[in-house]
Amino acid sequence: MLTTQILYALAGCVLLALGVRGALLHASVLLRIVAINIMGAGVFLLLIAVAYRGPGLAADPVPHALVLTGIVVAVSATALALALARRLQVERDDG
Amino acid sequence: MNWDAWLPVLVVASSLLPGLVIFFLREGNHRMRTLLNLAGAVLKLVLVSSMIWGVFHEHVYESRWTLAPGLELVLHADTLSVLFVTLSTVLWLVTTIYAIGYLENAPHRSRFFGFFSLCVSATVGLALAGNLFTFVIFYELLTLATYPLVAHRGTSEAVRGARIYLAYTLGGGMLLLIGTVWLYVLAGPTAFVEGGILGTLPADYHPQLKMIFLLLIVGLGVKAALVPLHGWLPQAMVAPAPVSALLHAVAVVKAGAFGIVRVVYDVYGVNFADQLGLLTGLGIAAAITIVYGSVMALFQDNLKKRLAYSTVSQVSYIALGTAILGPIGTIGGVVHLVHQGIMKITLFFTAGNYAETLGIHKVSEMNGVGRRMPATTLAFSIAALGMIGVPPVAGFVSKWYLGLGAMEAGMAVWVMPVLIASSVLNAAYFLPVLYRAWFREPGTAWPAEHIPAARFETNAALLWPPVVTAMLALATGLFAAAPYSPLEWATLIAHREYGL
Amino acid sequence: MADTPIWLVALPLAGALAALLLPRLATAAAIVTGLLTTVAAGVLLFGVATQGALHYEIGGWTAGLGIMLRADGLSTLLLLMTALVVLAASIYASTYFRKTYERARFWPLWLLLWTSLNALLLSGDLFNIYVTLELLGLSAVALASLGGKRAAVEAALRYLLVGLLGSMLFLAGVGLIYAGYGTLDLTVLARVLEPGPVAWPALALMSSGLLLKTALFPLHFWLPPAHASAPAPVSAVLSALVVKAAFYLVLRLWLDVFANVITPASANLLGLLGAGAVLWGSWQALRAERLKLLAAYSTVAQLGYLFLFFPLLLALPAGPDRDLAAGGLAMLALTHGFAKAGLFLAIGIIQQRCGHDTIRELDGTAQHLPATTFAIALAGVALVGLPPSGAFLGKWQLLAGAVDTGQWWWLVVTVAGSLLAAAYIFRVLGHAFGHRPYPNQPVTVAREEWPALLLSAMAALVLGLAGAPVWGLLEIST
Amino acid sequence: MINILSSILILAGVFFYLAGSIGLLRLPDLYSRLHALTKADNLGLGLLIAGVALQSQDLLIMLKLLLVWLSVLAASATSAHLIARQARRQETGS
Amino acid sequence: MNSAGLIVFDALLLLSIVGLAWASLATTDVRRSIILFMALGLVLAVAWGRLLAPDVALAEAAIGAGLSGALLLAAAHGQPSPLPPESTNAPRNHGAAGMGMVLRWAITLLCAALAGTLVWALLHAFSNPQHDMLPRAISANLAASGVSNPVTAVLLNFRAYDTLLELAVLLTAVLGTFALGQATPGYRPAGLVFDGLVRWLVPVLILTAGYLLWAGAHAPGGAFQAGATLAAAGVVLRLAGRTRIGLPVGFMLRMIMAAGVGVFLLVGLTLLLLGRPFLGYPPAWAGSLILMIETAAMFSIAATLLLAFLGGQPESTDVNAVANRQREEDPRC
Repeated sequence: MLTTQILYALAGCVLLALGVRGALLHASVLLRIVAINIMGAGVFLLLIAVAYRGPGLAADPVPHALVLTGIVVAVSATALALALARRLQVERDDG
Repeated sequence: MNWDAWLPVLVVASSLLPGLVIFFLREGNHRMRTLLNLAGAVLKLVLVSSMIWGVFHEHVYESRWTLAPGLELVLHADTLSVLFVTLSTVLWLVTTIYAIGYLENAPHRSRFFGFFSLCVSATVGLALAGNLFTFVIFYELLTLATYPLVAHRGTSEAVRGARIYLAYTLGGGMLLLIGTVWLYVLAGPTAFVEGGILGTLPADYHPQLKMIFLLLIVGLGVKAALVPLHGWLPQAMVAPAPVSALLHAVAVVKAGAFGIVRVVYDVYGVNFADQLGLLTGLGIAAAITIVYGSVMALFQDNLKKRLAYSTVSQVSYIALGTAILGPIGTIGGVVHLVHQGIMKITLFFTAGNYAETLGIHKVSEMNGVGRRMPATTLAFSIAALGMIGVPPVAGFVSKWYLGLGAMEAGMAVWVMPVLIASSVLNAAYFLPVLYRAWFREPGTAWPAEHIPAARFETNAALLWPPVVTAMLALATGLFAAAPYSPLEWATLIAHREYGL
Repeated sequence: MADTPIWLVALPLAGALAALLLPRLATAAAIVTGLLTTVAAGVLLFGVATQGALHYEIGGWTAGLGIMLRADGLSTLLLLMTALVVLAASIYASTYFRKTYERARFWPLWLLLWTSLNALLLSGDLFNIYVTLELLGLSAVALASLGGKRAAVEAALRYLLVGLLGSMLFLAGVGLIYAGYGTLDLTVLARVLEPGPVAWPALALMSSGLLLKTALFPLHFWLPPAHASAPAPVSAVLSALVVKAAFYLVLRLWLDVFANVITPASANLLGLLGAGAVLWGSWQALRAERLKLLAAYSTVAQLGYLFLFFPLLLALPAGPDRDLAAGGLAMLALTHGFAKAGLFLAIGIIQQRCGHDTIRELDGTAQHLPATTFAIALAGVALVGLPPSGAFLGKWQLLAGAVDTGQWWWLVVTVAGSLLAAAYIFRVLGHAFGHRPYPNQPVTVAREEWPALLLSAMAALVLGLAGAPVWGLLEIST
Repeated sequence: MINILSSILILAGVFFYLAGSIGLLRLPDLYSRLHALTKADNLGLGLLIAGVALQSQDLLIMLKLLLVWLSVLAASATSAHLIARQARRQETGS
Repeated sequence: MNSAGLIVFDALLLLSIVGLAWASLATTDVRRSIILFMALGLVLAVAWGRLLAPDVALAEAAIGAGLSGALLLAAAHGQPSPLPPESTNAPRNHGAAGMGMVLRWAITLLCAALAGTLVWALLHAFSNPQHDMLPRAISANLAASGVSNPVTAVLLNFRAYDTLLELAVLLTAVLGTFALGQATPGYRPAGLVFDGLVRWLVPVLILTAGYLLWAGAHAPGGAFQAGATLAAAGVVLRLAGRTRIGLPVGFMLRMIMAAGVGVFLLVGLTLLLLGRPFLGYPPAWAGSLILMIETAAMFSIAATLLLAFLGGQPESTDVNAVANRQREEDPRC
C-alpha cells in the first residue's frame, strides 16, 4: 500500500462527492456544469492515483490514456451543455 | 403438412384473409367487398362441412405452430369445437347478408366488415383452440376485434358503451390469463382432452386447482354475462344490429359459455370438477343469472335491451347444463349453445328490421306491427316462443334435456324450480310483445318510416336472414332426432366426454 | 462474416461523415447507410444463429490489452431491432424534416446516434462502454434539442446534465473495478469478480449511473419532458432504443458480468423500483393530456416491467424456467422497442396533420387518418401486452415466473399495470373513434404512414406469432 | 556550493511571492494591489527559476526555463494592463 | 527532497485541491466559481505531474483548466452576477424552505456516504497487490505499437477504438452546438499592449502545438494537447477581437471537422480491406499511420474546440448560412 496513492485517491473521492452534491443542489445551470466537471476531476484523480506505482517507477499508462479520453469527452459535454444553456437564456429573454 | 393439418388453419383463414383485404378496399368498392365477404363465408361453410364429416368419422384435424418454447398455438377439431364452428359459420353467412343490407350507404363499411371478419375468425379460432393457451389468445383477440364494432357508430354513447365493454372483458381476460398461467406452471401445457387432464394431479394441488377454477370461471363469466359480471351486455347493445346479433348469438357471449364448457369438461374433467365440489357453485351462479336476467328483461321497454337481458338469462342455461353431472344434462347445455344462438340471432335481426324499417326501438311502439311486417313478426314470434320453450321450437329441446338431466343427477330439487320460473318469466316478457304486435291496432304513424313497403315489407337483404334463421330454429326442434342435427351432435359430444 | 461487428459501427459513422460533408445529399446518404447497416445487422444475426456468439478483437490485440467487440444472441437481436427501428424512423424522418438546413443538421447527428447504439451493444470493455454512453448521450441530447422550442431546449439540457451525472457515476465504478481487478474486459471480469467490498460499490455506482440513464422510477423525472418535446422520429428512437441501451447494460452487468456478486435483496430492490415505475408511469400516462407525453410516461412504465424480471431471475434456479424468464424479458424489451417507435411515429403524423396532439381533441382521427390510427392501435396492443403481440409472450413468462417462485405480488403489479395500460391506450382510441360529422376524407400518405404501421405490426403480430426464432437465438428451449 | 546558491535564490523568490501575496491582501485599492502582485511575483518567479536552473546544469533546460519566465512576464504585464485599463474605464464611465 | 518534505507537499497540494473544489462549489457567484474551477484545474495539473502523469498534466492544463474555463467564462458573459435568475425570482415560503433544508441535508449525507463507501472500497482495492498484467502486456507490445510513449501507444494503438469514438463525441458536441444557433458576436478589438502580446504569442502557440504533436510519439504530448494548444491560439485571437481566427468556412470547415474521425476511420477500414484487423496497423507502418491520424485529429480537435468556444456556427455563405436566414423567416422554429 502506497500512502501517496491512498491520499490522492481519497481526495478524488472527496471531489467526486462534492461534485455530486453541487450538481444536485445548485439551481444555476452553469454552477451545475462546474459541479459535474469537478465530479469528473475527482474520478480522474482516482484513476491517476490507481495508476501510480511509487516514485521512480513507471506508472500504469492505461488509466492515463483513459483520463485523457475522459478529459476530452468532458470538455465536449461541457461545450454542448453551455450551448444549450445559452440558447435557453436567449429563449427566456425572448419571452 | 397434409390436408388434415391444414384444414383448421384454412377454416380460420377463410374469414381472416378476406377481412384483412377488406380493410384496404376503397369505401366505394361495394361490389368487391360483398364478393369477398360472401366468398369467404361460403368457402368456410364448405370447409366446415368437410370437417364435420371427418370428425364424425374420428378423423384428427390438428395444426400446431410454436410461438415460444413450450407455448404452442394448437388448432384442433373435436366434436365440441365442430359444433361451435358450424354455428359460427352458418350464422356468419346469414349475418353478413343481413349486414350488407343493414349498412347500405352507411359510412366506414370497409372498417366495419374488416373487423366483422376478424371477429368471426377469432370466434372460429377460439372454437378450434386445442389448448387453454390458444383459447386465451383467441379470447383476447375476440375482445379486440369486437371493440371497434361496438364503438362503430362513433357517438358518445357508442364510445362509452364500448369502453364499458372493454373494461369488463379485459378485466375478465386478465383473470383468465392468470388462471391459465397458474395452471400452466402446475400442469404444463393444458391441452383440451375429452375427460379432462387434471384428475391425475396429486391431492395437495387441489386447493390451488379450486382457486384456479374460480379465476377461470370468473374470467370466462364476464363474457358469458354471469351475474354480477353482466354489466357490459346491456351497454353494448348500442352497436349496430348485426353486431348485436352476432355478439349475443355467437361471438362474445357464446365464447364465454363455450369456455366454461371447455374448462369443465376438457381441462378439469366433469367428474374431477364434481369431486372438487366445483359444479354446485357454478350451477348456483347460473341459476341466479337465469332468474335475474329474466326479471330484468321484464322491465325493459327498449326492445334491444329486453333482448339483451334475455341473453343474460338464456346463456346461463349452457352453464347450468355444464354444472349438471351426467350426459343428459350435458346434452341439454351443449345443444342450447346452438339453439339459443339461432333463436337469439333471429330476435336481434327482427329488432333491427323494426328499427331500420319503421324506426321502432321500444316495445311500446310495436302495436300492430305484425300487419305491416308480417314475415318479420312471424320470425320474431317463432324465436320468442322457442325462448319460452314452447314445442316444437328448438328451445323446448334444450329445456327438456336440462330438466331430465337434473332429475338424473338428483339436482331436480332446485334446478326444476329455476327452469319453471325462468320459463314463466320468459313468457311474461315475450308474450305481451307478441300480443301487441299481432293483436293491437297500429297507431297513426310509425316513429320513423325509413323504408316504404314495396314488394317486400322491407329490404330483401334484411328480410331473408331472420326468416331463414327462424326456420332453422323450427327445424332444429322438429327434426331434433335427424342425423347431424345439433341434438344428435350434442349427444355425440356427451358420449365422448363421458367415455360412453 | 467475422468482420461484421466492426462494420456495424463503421458504416453509420462513415454515413455521418458523408452526411456532414455533403448536406444536399444527406438524406440519400443516410438512407443508403441505413440499408447497408441493416444488411450488416442481418448478416450478423445469421452468423450468430449459425456459429454462436462472435468476438472481434479490434487492432488484433487480445482482449484486455485491446478492446473486444462481442455479439451474442441478445445483443444481436437488439442490434437488428435498432437497425429496423432506425431505418423505419429514417424513412419517416426524410418526410418529417423538409428543409435543407434541417436535414443538414439532423442526419449527421442521427447517424452518430446510431453509431453509438451499435457500439454500445457490441462493446466488451467497461471503459469503452463509458465512451459509447457519452456518445449516445450527447447525440441524443443534440437531437432532442432540435425541436428548437424553449421546452425542448430546457428538457434537453436537463437530459444532458442527468446523463452526465449518470456517466460520471458509471466511470467512477469503472475506476474502482480497475483499481481492484486491473482489467476492463467484461469476459475476464465475469471470471474473476467476486463478492466483496470492491465489486459491490462498483456495481452500485455503475448501476445507479445506468438506472439514471434508463429512467427507472424514481429517477425518471427527466424522461417525459425530453421525449415529449423532441421531434417525432427522435422521440421514437429515444424511447425505443436509447433508454433500452442503458437497460441492456444493466442486464449485462447484473446477469452476466456481476452474476455472482448480486444478492437477492438488491434484485428485489430493482423489482420494487420497477413496480413503482409500472404503476406510476401508467397512472401518469393515463392522466396525460398530450399524446407524446402519454407515450413518454408509457416508456417509464414499460421499462418498469423489465425490472420486474430481476427478482424472478434471481429466485429461479438455473435451468429451463430461468431461461424462459430471461427470454420473456428479451421478448418484452424487443416488443416495446418496436411498439414505442411505431407509436411515436404515428403520433408525429397526427401532430403534423392535425397540428396538435391533445388527446381530448382527437375526435375523428380514425376517420381522417385510418392507417395511422390502426398503427396506434397495434402499438397499443403490444404495450398492453395483449395477444398476439410479443409482449404477451413476455408477460406470460413474467407471470409464470411470479407464480413459479411464489412472488405473487409481482403478478398483481403486472396485471394492474396492464389494465392501466389498456385504459390509457383505449382512452386514445375511444377519442379516435369519436364522432365528427364526417368533415374529412380519409388521408393516406404512404411514405409517412408505412414506417409506423410496419413497426407496430412488427411488435403486435410478427414478434408474437413468428417470434420462435428469437428464443432459438437466445438458446432457450424446454 | 551550487546547492547553497540555488537555495538562497529560491528562498528569495519565495520571499517575494510572499510579499506580493501579502500586498494583494492588505493594500487598499486595485491599482496598488495589481502593482504589488505583478512586480513582486515577476521578480519572485525570476529568482525561483534562476535557482532551479542552477540545479539542472543543462543548457537546454536552462533556456526552456528562461522561456517560461519571459512568457509569464509578457502575459502578466499584458493582463495587468488589461485589468487596470478596464478598471479605469469603469471608473470614468460611472 | 526527502519523503517528509514530499508528504508536506502532498498534503498542501491535496488541501488546496479540496479547498478549491469546495470554494468553487460553495459560492453562488457564477464567475467566481468558474475562476476557482480554473485554478483547481491548474493545481490538478501539478498533481498529475506529481503522480507521474505528464501527458495528463499537459491535457489538463490546456483543456481541463484552460479551454473549459474559457468556455464557461464565455457562457457566463451574459449572466447576471452574483445570483443566477432562477434562484432570485423563485418565491419561497417557509414550509418549502424547511423542506429544502431537509433535502439539502439528505443529499449532503448521501454524498458523504458515497465518499465513505468509495474510500472503503479503494482501501480494499489497494490492500491487494497491484495488478501488473496490463502494464506488462503494454511494455511487451510497445515495440510493435509504432511509438515509444506508452500512453500514446494505448491511446492510438491498443485502445485506438476508444479514441476514434472520442473524436466522434467531440464532433457530436460541435454539431449539437451548431444546431442551437449562431456564433456569439465576438469581442472588441484589442488595444496596443494586448495586440502586441497576441502578435508573438499566437505563433509561439502554433509552434508549440506542432512540437507537442511530434513529441507525442516518444514523450508526453500528442494530438489532444496539440489540438488544444492550437485552439488556444484561436481563442487568444478571438479575445483580441480578430474576426478571422484561422477557421475556414463552409465545406472546408466541415472537412476539417470531419478530418479526425474520417482519417481514423479510413485507416481502419483500409486495413480491414487489406485483410488486417480494423485499426490493426502493420508494425512497420504503425508510427507513420499514427502520426497521420494524430495530425488530422489535431486539426479537428483544434477546430471543434474553437467552434465550441465560438458557441455556434461562424457566418458563411454556404447552405447552412442560407438555412439560418431561412430559419428567421420560418415562424415554426
